Amino acid sequence: MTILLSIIVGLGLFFLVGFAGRTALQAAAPAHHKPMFREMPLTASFGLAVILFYVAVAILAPAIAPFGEGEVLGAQYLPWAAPHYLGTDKLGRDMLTRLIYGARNTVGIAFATTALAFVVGSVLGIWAALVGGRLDQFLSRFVDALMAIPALIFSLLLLTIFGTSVLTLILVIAAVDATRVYRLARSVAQGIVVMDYIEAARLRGEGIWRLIRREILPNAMAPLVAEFGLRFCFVFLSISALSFLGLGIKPPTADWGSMVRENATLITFGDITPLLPAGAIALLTVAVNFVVDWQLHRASGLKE
Amino acid sequence: MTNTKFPHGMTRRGLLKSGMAMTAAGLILPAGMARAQAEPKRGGVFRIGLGHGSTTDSYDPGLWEQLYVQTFAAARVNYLIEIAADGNLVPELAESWESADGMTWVFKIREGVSFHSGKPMTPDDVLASLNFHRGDASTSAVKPFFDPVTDIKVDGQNVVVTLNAANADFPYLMSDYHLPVLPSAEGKIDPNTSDGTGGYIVESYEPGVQATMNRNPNYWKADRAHFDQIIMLTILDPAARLNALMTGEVDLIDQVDPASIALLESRGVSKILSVSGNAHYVFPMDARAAPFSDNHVRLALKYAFDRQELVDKILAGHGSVSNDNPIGPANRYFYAEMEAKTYDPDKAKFHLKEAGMDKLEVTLSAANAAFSGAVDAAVLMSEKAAAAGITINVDRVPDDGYWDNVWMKKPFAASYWGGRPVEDQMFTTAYTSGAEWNESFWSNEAFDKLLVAARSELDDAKRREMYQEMQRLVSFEGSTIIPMYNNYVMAVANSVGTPEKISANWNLDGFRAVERWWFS
Amino acid sequence: MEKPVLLTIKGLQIEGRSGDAWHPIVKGVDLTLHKGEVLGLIGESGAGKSTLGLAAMGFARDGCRISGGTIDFDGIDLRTAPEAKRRGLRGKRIAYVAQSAAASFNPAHKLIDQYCEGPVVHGVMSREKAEADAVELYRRMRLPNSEEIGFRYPHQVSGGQLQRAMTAMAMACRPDLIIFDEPTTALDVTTQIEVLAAIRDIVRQFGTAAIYITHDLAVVAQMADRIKVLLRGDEVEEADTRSMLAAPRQDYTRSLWAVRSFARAEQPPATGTPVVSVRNVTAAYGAVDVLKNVSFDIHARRTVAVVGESGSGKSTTARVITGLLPPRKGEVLFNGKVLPPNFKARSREELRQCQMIYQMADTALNPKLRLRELIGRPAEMYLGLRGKALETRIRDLLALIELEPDKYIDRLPSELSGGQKQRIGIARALAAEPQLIICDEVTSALDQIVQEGILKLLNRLQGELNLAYMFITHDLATVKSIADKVVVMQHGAVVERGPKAALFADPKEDYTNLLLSSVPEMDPDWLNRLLAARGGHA
Amino acid sequence: MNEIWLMIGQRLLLGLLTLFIISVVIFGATELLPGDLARELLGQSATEETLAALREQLGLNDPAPLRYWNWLTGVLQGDFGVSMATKKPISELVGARLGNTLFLALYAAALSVPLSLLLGVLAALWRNSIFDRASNALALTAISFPEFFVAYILVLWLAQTGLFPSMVRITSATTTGDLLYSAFLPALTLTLVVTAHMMRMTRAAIINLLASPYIEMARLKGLSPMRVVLRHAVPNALAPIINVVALNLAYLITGVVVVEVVFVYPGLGQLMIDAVTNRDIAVVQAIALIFASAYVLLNLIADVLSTITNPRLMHRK
Repeated sequence: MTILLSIIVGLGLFFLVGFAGRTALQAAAPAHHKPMFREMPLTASFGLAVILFYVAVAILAPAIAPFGEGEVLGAQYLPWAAPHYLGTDKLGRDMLTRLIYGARNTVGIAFATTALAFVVGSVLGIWAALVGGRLDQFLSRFVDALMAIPALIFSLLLLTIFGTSVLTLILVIAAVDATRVYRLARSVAQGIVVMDYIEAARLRGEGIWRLIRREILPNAMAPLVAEFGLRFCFVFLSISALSFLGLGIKPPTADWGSMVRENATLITFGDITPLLPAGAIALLTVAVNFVVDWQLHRASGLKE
Repeated sequence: MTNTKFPHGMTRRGLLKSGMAMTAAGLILPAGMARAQAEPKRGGVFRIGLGHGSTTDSYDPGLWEQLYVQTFAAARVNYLIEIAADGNLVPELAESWESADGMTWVFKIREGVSFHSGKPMTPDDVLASLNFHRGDASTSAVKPFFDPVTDIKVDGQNVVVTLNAANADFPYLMSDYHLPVLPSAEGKIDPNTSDGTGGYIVESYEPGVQATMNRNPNYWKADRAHFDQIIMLTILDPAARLNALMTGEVDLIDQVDPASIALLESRGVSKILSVSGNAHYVFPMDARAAPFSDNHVRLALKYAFDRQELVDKILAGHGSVSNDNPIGPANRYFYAEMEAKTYDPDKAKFHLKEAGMDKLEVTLSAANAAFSGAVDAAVLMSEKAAAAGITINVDRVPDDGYWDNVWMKKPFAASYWGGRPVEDQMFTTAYTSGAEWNESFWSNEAFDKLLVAARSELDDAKRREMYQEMQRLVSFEGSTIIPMYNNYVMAVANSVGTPEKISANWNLDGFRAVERWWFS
Repeated sequence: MEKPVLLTIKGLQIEGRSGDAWHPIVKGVDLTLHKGEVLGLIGESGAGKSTLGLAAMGFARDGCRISGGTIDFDGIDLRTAPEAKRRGLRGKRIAYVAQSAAASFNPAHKLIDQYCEGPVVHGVMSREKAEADAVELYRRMRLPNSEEIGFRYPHQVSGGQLQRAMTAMAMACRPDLIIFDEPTTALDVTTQIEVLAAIRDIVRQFGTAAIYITHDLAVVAQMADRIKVLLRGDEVEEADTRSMLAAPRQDYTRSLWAVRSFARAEQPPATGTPVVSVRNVTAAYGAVDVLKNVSFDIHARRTVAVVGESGSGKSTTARVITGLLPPRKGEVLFNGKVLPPNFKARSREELRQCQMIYQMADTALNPKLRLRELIGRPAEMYLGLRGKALETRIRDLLALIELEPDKYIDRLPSELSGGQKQRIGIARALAAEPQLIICDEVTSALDQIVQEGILKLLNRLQGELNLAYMFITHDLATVKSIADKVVVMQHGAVVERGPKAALFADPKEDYTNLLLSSVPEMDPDWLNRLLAARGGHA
Repeated sequence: MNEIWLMIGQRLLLGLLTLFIISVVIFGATELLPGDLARELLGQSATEETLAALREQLGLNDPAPLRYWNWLTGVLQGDFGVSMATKKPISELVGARLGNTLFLALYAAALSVPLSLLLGVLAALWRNSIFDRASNALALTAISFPEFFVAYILVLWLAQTGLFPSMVRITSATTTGDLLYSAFLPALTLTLVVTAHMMRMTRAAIINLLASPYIEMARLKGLSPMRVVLRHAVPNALAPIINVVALNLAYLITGVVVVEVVFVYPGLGQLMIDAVTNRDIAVVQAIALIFASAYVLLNLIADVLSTITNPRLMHRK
């Protein structure tokens, strides 16, 4: 019964947010973009609205959070009541505040990590596809080897060796992710490098960097963006899995992945506290992928 | 996850497996909480789920270092001497022991005891078992115990150990879990044997996974080893352990996550056993270098956080506040009346000013490998210290390699000590100048002198005075923050019966739950 | 005697979606088809002929919808009939033959499996019977090895044979109506004749009605009883084939008839050092020689047409000249100087001098770059133009190819028509200010009227900019229009070469003759005469 | 056919190269880890003297390249050596665990592959329908929860209610039937984790083909939508589908540490973490090579299958 009710409420919210998001975006968009938003499916407007909400929360975190990020305010596991609307965590910090700051840290880190993985992975992948031959063989064998090592264990080795500052965390997860991006970028680019316009650019005497940046990358964006959507979300999961192994983001920084881990045991007793950060991740994942799907659909539609 | 340094020694173990296990020691009920139990009953399969155990575990007693192998051993083997639940030494394979001068110790070996193989246990087996840990080529963790031992020999039914100096506490050493009596051939034991004189015979063992043992039908102790079969499982994930207990997959788990204790109790399917001992969590500061070389800085930090909050939040109340005192309430000479330190930012500020500063910034390195909740404890301290003008930057370091790279290498870090029944051992190991595990590198001449004097002091009252003075010195001049004593927290199925008094010496009733407990 | 009516379409309107707006593709067309009759639908791209053809099956592609009118097939209203009923008609009573058989056969299944699927699914005949029937139809379609060809996969069969196999497949249920959608457009001329003959014969044998869609007037003249001309979704006129050819009533129709008016004036023989000289070039992919001892020269202000069917080596020759495929033997001279065989070894100046225009403007223009960058990049790169100078140059180039600079400079290729895209390809080549432009089938993908414009433009530019052209094509009409000299290639070797007029008037080689005679002519009897002349069928 | 054997041969050689690179990377990484086996075995109680004795006994005092060389020559002779920590032959140590890991992977694959293919095909068939969107959103939600969290929720719903056991115990007496029952929750967890990816890729691969002329041709032959998708789209979408399935199978073998820990499942992942923890390099190497071999082999099988199912590669002109 509760499940049914929450599904109904959820669907209702979905439509509400979707419609409201679409209307607001249409109103706010510059004139030449209006049509794009007008024909936007409900899923996409929902996704976009959620993403914008997250971004707003992330940017405004210090302004809207009722308390300080690491502030210990009282007893642990207080119930949901004012002034702690979502209760407190195991150290007596305000759960709502942690969630809000978590948006800032988690989304920021995930974005930085994914962006880095994509820059490195796609440039190398396209480069390999473009140049081919021994360079391609060398890079591909090396990436194959890295991919054959389980990601979690590989991250664990690297983090243990290099320490667990946020920077190394970003670098390590990005390095592991970049191998996946490399493979995708390479196979996509292999389809593009045979096009006449690439031949024309080569014959013109263009350099490698220009070929990658101006001729291939823009045309490889659609599948890369789709992958970006998923990879972006996998970063939260990586952080969460690493904190399962005792690595991850340093305290008192709030981060959803670690928050899920910290409170995970409670779900064993049916306490929904750990669902809050997990739900925040899931909502963002779904939202990001709704938007990505929409963009992909648009890209493929324009091609026809 | 534990790892001894000395008998009843500090236990520790750096590694990610402790992170996986999210260890949490804690305690709710006072030691030996009274419980009307029927007489022990024979029978049943006792299934234990422990947050310890690794595929690299082995039968080699020189390498035993955590709760799984320790408990596994207690089921299979016997020692010369047992520490009873009340902390007193009682005979096990040694019927009696005596020494005239504290240098030559004579252990009378029990007769009529057989190994699982049927071979009778003899003093020669005892000799070989002890000798395994002696000598340059020995790879035993307790090799240093035997440094003062000049000779061990068999004399009829006796084993005679000669030391190079008097040591009244030597029998305590012989109760150490590294020193089981194993069958020998030609003067040597096979360190990889599963054989022993204990109450259970190994049926199968997969290191890091499970062990199955059946009751030894010829066990020489009539009133022990009540279960028909014991199954020991390694369940590293705390939630998985809880689930295993709640779904009836196991009857006993250790290291209950403090956050879940109340929830678990409310389920009513199991009961919490919380045993207070002398185990304590510590934050040593390197006294050799600034800023910790100044005792005012150390005192400022000691007043700058809320001890009760740590007990409440890190241990969920399963422990008690410590006044920077490594000697616990279970010790004979515990100084309970010592002036208590409470959270007092003003006092902290005062001491800072005395040290010539108006604010202080330090980095505290912590990993949950040090103790479960170490990182959270550091965060809580950091939060409270801010009010005193002290900035504590919490540096969460990897669990893996913690004891190699951080402990005694970083100036301010988290650490953990198991309790010990004898004050002298605690102080000697970790607080005398130059001691190998003096983790704070604290050096105090008065303390060192007192410690030596107390060892030979026979007047109990004077001795008490001396030990209490030492406790005061460590507390108010020492370089170690000791916020709390942690209980051993276990959860058992309602059907499990325990003696009235559960040993505070080590976890799981001194590892002996396997032979002391029963199904009621 | 009037045969009974099979298909009646009245006031048909079809719309296509772009974004969330619907725009008309077919604007109220009427059509009547009698049993056993072949109707030719002709028009340029965008005329709506394929859409109309599919609508005759009650089918609209994704993104299209039938928004008005009626489609009555033998008493069944295809607009209102339930989908299941329409599905029951498709493949059984109305069949379809697609433009590219290579793309329209499923690569994963054998021909005969695909043949049998229709009859079996529609319950017309058993699998065994269908297989036997397939062999029979393959034989009638004059497919070689008709017994076993069905057991091959599509990629193992040549294009002309696939097109016949597809026609056989369409015939499988002996439908009342077949829609032929440009069935020979993708084929070489010599192959096209075989397929045309086979299609015509089988349609007549079974008395099947057909709608034959094409943009090629000469082809439709051979196939259709009546012709309907479409322009942008509207009917221009309809008449029986002979009267339509003899006396088209509308201006538009007449303009279609007159496309081949442009012809380049005869040029005096060129003298001096040729711009490019191909000398005894032999080139190979792997171990297989694909070019054998090819030689020819191209002079400034002259156009050399390299003619041949697919696989003849014409494009490979271009790859050797551009340096993409270093030859195994022989060399390429540029203004008398030997060029490095690999383009990577060529200087920027050498690269600049030789530019290329591709057949498919769609794949030759980076779809993500705006015209400004597409055209501006060579000027920026080779001539070092920046800022204002570059902007001026881009605008000049756009003006040169007759596109309004203000309107087009910031467009993406996808916002252009096919002819406009090809003009951008030309502008990009011109931006480098080259001496030689290699045109690789630059007009094959375009409508005839658009082709005309491109050819005129190229001709004008040649005079103004002193260019040498190498014109690779399989289309002899194009050769007639623009070439000064013709090089005929087959199987990687030069078969014949000479001045255009001489070669067309008096071909010396059999192959050249075959090639020339295979070009369809606008005479309904041409195919009959040709087949008769060649002794039976092809 | 010969070409396939040639391809297999080439790929196996490349696979060996990959394995070699991995062994170097793993060896290097474990060398860089702080601490060593002797210290891990003895724990903090070790004195320098004891450590030295143990290091000597374990052969840890040799320079790293020499130890790598000894290991490599051993492996080349088919001897993976003994675990330095337990002195047991690695084959024995790893054997049973490998069996367990493969069982769980196969179990999860048997649940997830048919499920995700079915969902993917249906989503493609009914694209943009409610079913499509709902399955897509559900799949995304499932993969956005951490694995251990999915596991806990399943335990809460399915184990605490007594339907399935919350942990797996494998003894010599365990029958396959028992195991299928007791390993259901871990297999289900993994299924939830991998299904989304496979489903999305299947759907995408099929939809990608729906614009092909031969699909339009099939529709114009009057075939039902189901037949169009199953008979005309799916066979041509097999290559990408096979590849994504292979990738996920590799994950099921190599990436399930967390699930092993939560369900106390004695698999290779946990063994590898233990070995890394204890710096037992020979074991780490052996498992890394097993994982890598699984990855290489699965990719190889995927490529061979893609080739076999593609007539253009199987039946040359």
